[in-house]
Amino acid sequence: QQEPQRGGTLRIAQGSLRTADPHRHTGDSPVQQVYAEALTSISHDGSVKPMLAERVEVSPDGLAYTFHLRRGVRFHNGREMTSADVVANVERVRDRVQGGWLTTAMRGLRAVEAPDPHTVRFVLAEPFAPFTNLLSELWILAPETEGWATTINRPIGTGPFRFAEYRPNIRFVGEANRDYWQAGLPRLDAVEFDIRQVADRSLALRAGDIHVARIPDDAVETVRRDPNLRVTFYGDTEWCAVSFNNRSPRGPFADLRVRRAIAHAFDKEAFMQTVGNYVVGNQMAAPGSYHWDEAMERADPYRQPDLARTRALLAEAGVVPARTPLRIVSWQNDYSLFTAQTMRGLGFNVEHIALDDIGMQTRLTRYDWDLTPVCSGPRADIYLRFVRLMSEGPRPQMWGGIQDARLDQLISQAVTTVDDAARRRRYLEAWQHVMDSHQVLVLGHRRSPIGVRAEVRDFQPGFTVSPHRVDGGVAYTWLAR
Amino acid sequence: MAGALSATPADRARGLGGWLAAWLGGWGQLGLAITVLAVAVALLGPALSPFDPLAPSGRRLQPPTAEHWLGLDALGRDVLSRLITGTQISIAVGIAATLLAFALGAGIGLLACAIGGPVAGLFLGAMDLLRTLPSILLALVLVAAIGTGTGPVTFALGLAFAPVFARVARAGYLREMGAGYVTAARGLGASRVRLVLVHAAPNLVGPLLTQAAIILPRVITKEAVLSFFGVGAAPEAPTWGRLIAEGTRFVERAPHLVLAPVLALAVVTLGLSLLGDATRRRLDPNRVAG
Amino acid sequence: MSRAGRIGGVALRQVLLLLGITVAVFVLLRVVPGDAVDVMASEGDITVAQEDLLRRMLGLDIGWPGQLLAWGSDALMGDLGTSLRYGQPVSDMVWAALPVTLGLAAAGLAIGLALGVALALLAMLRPGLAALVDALNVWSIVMPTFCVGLAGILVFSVWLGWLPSLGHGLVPAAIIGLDIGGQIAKPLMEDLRETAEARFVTALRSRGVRRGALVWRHLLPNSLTAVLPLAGLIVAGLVGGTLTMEVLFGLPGLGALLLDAILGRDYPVVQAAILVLSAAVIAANLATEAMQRALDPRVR
Amino acid sequence: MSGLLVRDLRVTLPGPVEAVRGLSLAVPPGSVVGLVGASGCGKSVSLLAIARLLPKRRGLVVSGEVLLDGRDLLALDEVAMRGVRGRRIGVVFQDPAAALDPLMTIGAQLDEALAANGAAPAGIAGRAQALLEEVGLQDTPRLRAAWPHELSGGQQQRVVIALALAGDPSLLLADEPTTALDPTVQAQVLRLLRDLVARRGMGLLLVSHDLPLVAGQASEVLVMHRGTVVDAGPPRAVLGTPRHPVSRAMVEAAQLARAPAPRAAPARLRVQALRIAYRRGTHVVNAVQGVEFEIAAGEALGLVGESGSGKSSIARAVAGLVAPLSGSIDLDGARPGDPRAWARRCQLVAQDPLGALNPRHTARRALEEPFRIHRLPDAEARIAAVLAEVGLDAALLGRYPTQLSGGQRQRLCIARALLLDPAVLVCDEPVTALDAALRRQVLELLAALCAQRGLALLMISHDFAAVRAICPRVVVLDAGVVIESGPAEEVMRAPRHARTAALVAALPPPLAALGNRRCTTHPSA
Ligand SMILES: Nc1ncnc2c1ncn2[C@@H]1O[C@H](COP(=O)(O)OP(=O)(O)OP(=O)(O)O)[C@@H](O)[C@H]1O
Ligand SMILES: Nc1ncnc2c1ncn2[C@@H]1O[C@H](COP(=O)(O)OP(=O)(O)OP(=O)(O)O)[C@@H](O)[C@H]1O
Ligand SMILES: [Mg+2]
Ligand SMILES: [Mg+2]
Repeated sequence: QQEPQRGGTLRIAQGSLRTADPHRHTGDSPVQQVYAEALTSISHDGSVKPMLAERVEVSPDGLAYTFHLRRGVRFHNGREMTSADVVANVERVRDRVQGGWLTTAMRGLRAVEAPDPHTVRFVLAEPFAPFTNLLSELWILAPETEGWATTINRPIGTGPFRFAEYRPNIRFVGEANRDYWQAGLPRLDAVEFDIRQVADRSLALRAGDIHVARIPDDAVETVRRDPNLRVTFYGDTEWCAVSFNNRSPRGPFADLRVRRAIAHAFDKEAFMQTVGNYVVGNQMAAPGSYHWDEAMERADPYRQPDLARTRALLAEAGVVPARTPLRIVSWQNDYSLFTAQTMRGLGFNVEHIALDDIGMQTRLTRYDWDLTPVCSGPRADIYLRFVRLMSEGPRPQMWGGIQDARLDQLISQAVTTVDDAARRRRYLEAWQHVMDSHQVLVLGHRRSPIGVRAEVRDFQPGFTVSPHRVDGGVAYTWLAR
Repeated sequence: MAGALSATPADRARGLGGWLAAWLGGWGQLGLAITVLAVAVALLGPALSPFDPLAPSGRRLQPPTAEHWLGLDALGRDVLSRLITGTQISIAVGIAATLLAFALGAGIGLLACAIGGPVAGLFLGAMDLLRTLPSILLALVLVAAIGTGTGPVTFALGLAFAPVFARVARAGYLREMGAGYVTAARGLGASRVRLVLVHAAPNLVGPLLTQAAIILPRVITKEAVLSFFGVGAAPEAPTWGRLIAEGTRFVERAPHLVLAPVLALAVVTLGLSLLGDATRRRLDPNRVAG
Repeated sequence: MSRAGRIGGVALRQVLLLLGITVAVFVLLRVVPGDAVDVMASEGDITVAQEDLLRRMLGLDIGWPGQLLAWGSDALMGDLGTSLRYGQPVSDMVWAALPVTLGLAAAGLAIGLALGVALALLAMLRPGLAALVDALNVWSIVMPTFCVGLAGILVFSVWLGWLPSLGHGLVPAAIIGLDIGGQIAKPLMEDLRETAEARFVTALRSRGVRRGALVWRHLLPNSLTAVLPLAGLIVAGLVGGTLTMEVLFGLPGLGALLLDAILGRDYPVVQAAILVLSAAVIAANLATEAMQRALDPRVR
Repeated sequence: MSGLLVRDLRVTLPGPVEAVRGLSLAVPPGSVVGLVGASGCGKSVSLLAIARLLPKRRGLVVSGEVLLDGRDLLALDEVAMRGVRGRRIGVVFQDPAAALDPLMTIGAQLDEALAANGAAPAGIAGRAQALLEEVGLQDTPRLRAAWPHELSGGQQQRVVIALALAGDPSLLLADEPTTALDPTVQAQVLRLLRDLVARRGMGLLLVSHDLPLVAGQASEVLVMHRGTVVDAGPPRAVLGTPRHPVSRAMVEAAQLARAPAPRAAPARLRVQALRIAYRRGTHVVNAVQGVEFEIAAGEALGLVGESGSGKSSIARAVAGLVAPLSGSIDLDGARPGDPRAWARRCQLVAQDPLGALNPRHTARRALEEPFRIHRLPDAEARIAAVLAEVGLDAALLGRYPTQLSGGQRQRLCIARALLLDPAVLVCDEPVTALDAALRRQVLELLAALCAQRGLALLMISHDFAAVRAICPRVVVLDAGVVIESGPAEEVMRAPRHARTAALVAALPPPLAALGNRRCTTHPSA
């Protein structure tokens, strides 16, 4: 074990930065975490840890959250952070900045108050389990930042790196904050995020132009073979599934027997192989994670493909595949091809419509299709996965536009449950309901690979794409020379 | 005065094949042979492929073996079968797009020239517009709107190349309209449309065909570019362009994926170019005039 | 007066063309399904209700004629608007990207012209080299630039380590140059060969004019006028080539900007980028025509 | 031996075409040797072979000896040849328009030619000026800045001669150096060449169809036939009293008949106050200004004038191909408004018959064209009748234009024009490009058509002899204005206008005069 060395600039190509204003983004700006910090932070294993707060107390009814702020945290302009600053940020997110993605989390917020300079109290209307988790993305900026009332262009945060240079779609440079509240950090002089749109990052990584990069799955093998490189993964997984059209199912595809038949036809192993870096599974939660259930996994009737069952079920439902049109709407990728090929193998009269990202999502809203294969990225909290299956959830079309009052109820119950174990049970119950009604068929989970050069030390990717957290990330990283 | 065509009766005596052979010359014959072979493969396509071009038939990225002559791709599909099947689609898309470009650029172009006035102005404006809009943009927009597939790709490529034909047609039109025999026909009382259709157009066939022979392989490659940007033909259609675009992802680990379609395209391009050169040499009115 | 009138006419035509392009792109983009809010929503977790709110805020809730009117009146005042996704002034983004693309295109064009002309001349003087011209021609047809670009990164950056893989224009310009050179060399060579047998060349030889002068002062200018009509194709190739190279080599040019904006349905950016790109293409076309006129007194 | 000596020159062109088969000739310094012969007999190829300018192609075989001052040119390499060309041998090419680089000003081309032949840079401008004046070009500063396409055919031809003389060659090979020139300029150029021959002792090999011209210039005439010289000697012997059948046929063909005296008849075509202008960029060229003439049925009217005087413009206007600025064209009360109707009344036979025929259409197709356009019946029968009239064999109908001789093509064009049964036929330079035999054939045909069909013929030419052969009346044009008109014989004999007088005076004497007069120099204006 080497002693950490100081200095140097880390060049990293991971994550994006859509706007300099941390409150304004809609959910895809992880780079900002290096200059803006929140009360909490998500650890590599997905657990919530206090960051700008020292500790948090939750009332037994799950309605009041009391944060005790860390002392001696200074903004980049040198001023010490107080609870008033936190309140100002919450109010900005709740009242001023419309459309930012945290507005959802703020919905159930009844009051926020600062009883003393180092305490902040949130009062909720009803229990909301992911609250501390979501606060990890409520970034605290100095309210004196220019553009506070409108749009911020040079944010003043508390992070290990100051906001130095930002060119949209090109790069972001953060310079070390020598007054950072975690003594001895950051170790680097600067981080330079390469946020260009580039086809394949692994080449730049191999050429030594970049230290850390999100790489395509195809490149994992080559990168592994290079002695100067290693491959690591985000803590959380993407879940891959095939959704049926649940809003207005067509033809025989409303029939449970037909859905079961199709589920039996999928070779999960082969499907996930075309995705890469996978584990097969049947749940939204990744195998081994807290919300995952082993018994449920073992009971999966679709673990192995069973074409005989498929045929029998189809025959039982009176479906003659050759005379049944089946429309697949998808992105353009290998697992979509696999899906279409599987359905063709059953003899269905397959029409496969492959579109670009937004084209596909828009097309799905027409609900004139039968099947769509999708993968969905890491989420800081399990609720953020479940919410998408709810009637009022975001992007409902990806999951076939489920409108299931029972499911809504199950999920709502889970998210308002204060006790961890009870909540876990309720989530599992909700998931069992999804599986029973064959709305969505999970095939497995994949992890996104990140290539890291050997001279980069103490770099561990986050649970999600965030590059900085209280117990790891770029603040800890150093370059060996 | 012993013009090139005076030799034809003797050649005709040797039958159509012999005549064509003599007409084309050595390189032209090679070009014709390659073209005919490509067309034959395209027509027989599915019958020739040893494996299902869409279904996996072995280990992913497997290099060439005795069973799979060109190896397997990233989904374990037989590359040779995909190449053969792709020949059909690629050549069909290539021909269709070239025809569309031809019809739009040359056909409508000549007609617009013949009618003249604001119609010609409108047409030229439309061609300028197409010339200025990057074809990739058009393809991106089309694909986002109606999805990938041979239809949108053909349409986008046809539109993209139409101005090339329009230019050749217009330059030829202007040249032909100044020719003595067009003036002579005018003196005989021929209408403008007749001048264009009977006198100018046939003389433009040569240059336009040459252009088409140049454009056709370019259309096929362009489809590769579109595929690379995710707006090529349907993902199920193993067009050469898609094969190249897909193969490029594995250029290091499995170079055979990209080499196979590129070489196939190169051979066909060469064939078309040889055929085009030979044909143009023969159709060039200046050369006929000795 | 009449000359000024003609120039005025040409200018008016180009302005109308730009106008046409703007409207065409506008309508095309609005016809395409999905808007910037869909993109944002797909990247994050905002609800359907929030989407509607965002649409209202960004002015996407009115129909496209209204949007066109709003955009047009702003554009007339010199305000190209704000990026829907980045919140930055569009003009800043476009101005920052323009030099990158222009530089790359200019370098590619220069290399291509030099290569094409040099090869064509050599092949005219040494018929044995015609095979080289043919090979380059086939290369430019069958090798898509993205494929060559990727191989270029592999060879020069990853294997040899001579050049950084991203952000430099050397290899991209060379690749574009190779592409353009291949397109020019063959027709130029053929025309040079034809011109070499023209009567006036025989006449020049009959006067004892030296070969160097013959080639540079007579053959080349005459053949260039024959190749100039290819310029349209070459310019189109340049646009496509720079786009591909920018994406592959991480060059922050107009092409990369445009592609990102299209995929992100960032309408103001797409519009401005297309406008600038079109203006550049129109300028290139005008320049070609001017060059033709300068070279060939007969078409003046 | 000094001068040019060619022995047994044989040239086989790729094809293979045996273009030259054993040509032998000598051009001693200070002499003019005329080379005559039917079109296609190998004159131009011989000249190119001597200067080693034939395009190098597979299949080209040149053998024999070409000795220039004792050195065999065929044995020299390209570099050595470059030293010979320009300084020792100058070449004037047949088609002057094609012999100039279209993208370079006249001045630049002259300067280059002078520099290539070792002129000192300081003296170039002066030399160029002098050369242009020597070949009779005026307004030289403007001319130096002009581009080839801006010059008239006559000017181009003179520039080409100036270029050939730039290197002070000791031998000049001149291929039809004066065909495009009107008589005045032709005489001037010939005088210049003779001066050079006399002053510098330059040898001149003069190729031409124009037998009177050759007779007037050459000290020796060679008659070429199918690639070899079949007759040679002083002009008086070879052309004055020809004995060889080839020479005799040629000389006979050069003798043209005289048109009958004009008769009084009512006018059919009436042209009044005709004005034609072209817009060239910003300025306007007034090509024709207030021209008037009339032609009666069965009458042939000759329209003569210097190059660029507006003859072709009038022809195009009469044929309805360009709209005049003002004035009227009236044919039995009809006017050229509707092109279809006018085409049936008035037909034009253009200057260049090869160009006027679509290279992709056979002779038959060309003749069917009028029937298709006007949807006329009985194509077969009418075509057969017209073919007989113009004296074309129906066996030629399957041929393409390039497979026909110049005379055949010209007659094909006339036949096509006649199929519409027009009242007026306009012929623009119908014989200038033809050799003596073809020229005579075509002229006889035109005369016969006037007589038999009652056609009103407007014949345009700067070949006075040809005009006089069939036109009872002529109109003389100068700078777009009619300067004289009247019976052809009268105008020729006693021109009233000074420019007409100059034109007539510049004509070479007819061959018939050879026996009576010694004619080394030409009577000058
Ligand atoms: N490049 C060529 N290739 C093949 N045949 C040729 C070529 N040039 C000339 N010929 C043929 O060679 C023969 C001699 O041609 P040449 O040009 O010398 O005739 P000419 O005597 O100059 O005729 P004219 O008086 O019409 O100029 C002709 O039969 C002609 O068709
Ligand atoms: N299309 C045109 N555009 C501009 N000027 C023209 C055009 N055609 C002819 N001219 C000019 O009009 C004048 C008369 O030309 P025209 O062709 O009638 O002369 P011509 O008497 O037939 O001469 P030639 O004997 O050389 O054929 C010339 O000055 C010529 O340059
Ligand atoms: Mg000749
Ligand atoms: Mg004329």
